[in-house]
Amino acid sequence: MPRLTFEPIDSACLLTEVQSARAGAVVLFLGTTREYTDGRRTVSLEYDCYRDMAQQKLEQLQAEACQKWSLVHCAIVHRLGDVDLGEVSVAVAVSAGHREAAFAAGKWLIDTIKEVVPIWKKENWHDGTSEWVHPGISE
Amino acid sequence: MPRLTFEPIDSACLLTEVQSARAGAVVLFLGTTREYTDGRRTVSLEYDCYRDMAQQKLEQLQAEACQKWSLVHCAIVHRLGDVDLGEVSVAVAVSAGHREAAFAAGKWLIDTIKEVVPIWKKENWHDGTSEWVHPGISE
Amino acid sequence: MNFEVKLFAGAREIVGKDLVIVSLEAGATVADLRIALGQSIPALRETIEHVKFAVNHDYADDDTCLSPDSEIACIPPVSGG
Amino acid sequence: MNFEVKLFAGAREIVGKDLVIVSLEAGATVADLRIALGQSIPALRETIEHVKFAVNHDYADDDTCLSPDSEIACIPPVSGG
Repeated sequence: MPRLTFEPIDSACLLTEVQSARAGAVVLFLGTTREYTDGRRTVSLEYDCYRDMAQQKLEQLQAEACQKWSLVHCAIVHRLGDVDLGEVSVAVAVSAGHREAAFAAGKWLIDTIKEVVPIWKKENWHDGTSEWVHPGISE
Repeated sequence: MPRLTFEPIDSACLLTEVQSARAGAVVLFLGTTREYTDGRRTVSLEYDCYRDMAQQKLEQLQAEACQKWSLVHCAIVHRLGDVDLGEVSVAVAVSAGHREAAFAAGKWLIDTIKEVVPIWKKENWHDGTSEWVHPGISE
Repeated sequence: MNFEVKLFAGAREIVGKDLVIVSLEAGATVADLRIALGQSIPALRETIEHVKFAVNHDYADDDTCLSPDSEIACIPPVSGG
Repeated sequence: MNFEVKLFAGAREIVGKDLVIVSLEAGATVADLRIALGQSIPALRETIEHVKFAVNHDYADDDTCLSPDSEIACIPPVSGG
């Protein structure tokens, strides 16, 4: 079951969840808070979320990936609230018989999460300003 | 520096090595010992290696990936000797500014490692037989 | 008829509330809601052209009909991950 | 002239040793080595057609010349990972 959490994400725990003697390949993706974006300096991020819908969308995406790529296991966690520099904001871990499926499923999951799951990021810039990130809406 | 080791691979430690506030994305690939291959049951694997050459090839591949995808960090570990079911035989971890580069580099590294690095796997089958795996050479 | 609309992120910040109540006629659609929100909250007018709406936790088309017991949310372009 | 050739995995198992010594003329190439190995160790004959050779830790072409101070290794198809 995908998780939305205000606590730091334990990546090692996710790996343990998906490893299996039925799988030959594990792929873990971590999204981490980058200090510089196009030359602008970030001090922290804040995540807002429409929890009920986000949870439901994550469950749908997980089920779809498990079926499409015959995954052995799949685990997804997204962080909410304040996330410091270098910390993990999202983690996707999948295991599969072979590596092609594991890479394809991991890539599709994070791409699709970023496209459809109602979660938003606020950049707290080093210059004291901050802004919600809404791709396609200019300042 | 890539590592060849007879000890269990510590995946969490690899993640710590590559995470960075300069990176927005981490991809970790783990190759794990699968119990069933085409219906045949494995009890364990054994890895043989031409150590000097394997070390050199891994260093070349790591340098090439770091340059081609502008990786922030890259860590590679391959297990040698006996590897039990479910255990990790190879781990590749990369961090990059964005996820496209991290996925592409991780995929290329494991694909290329499996193609050119002089390491060999012996399957110890459940029926008591065993065989070195040499793709393209039939039994 | 009154409809509650949940707001998030930039839209919530512009409005200063996480819920707005919009008055629409019975049988109103998502398209009608978009127009009404832009008219009643001028500060939202630019943003509202770029948002999606969710009805009962699913993205809705412009011609989806709203019912007063649906859960309606304004979903500005997402940026999770 | 004697050349030491390192053996690994299936090739090592067939021969029962991790090193063989092959006698070749001065100026011999990797292609000559392959033929000589197949002739001197009949059990290797099928495998030897499918192996690569490495000279000083790099894959060598069939026309690479061997020198007695090179490190030569027989590399059956790899299966790491």
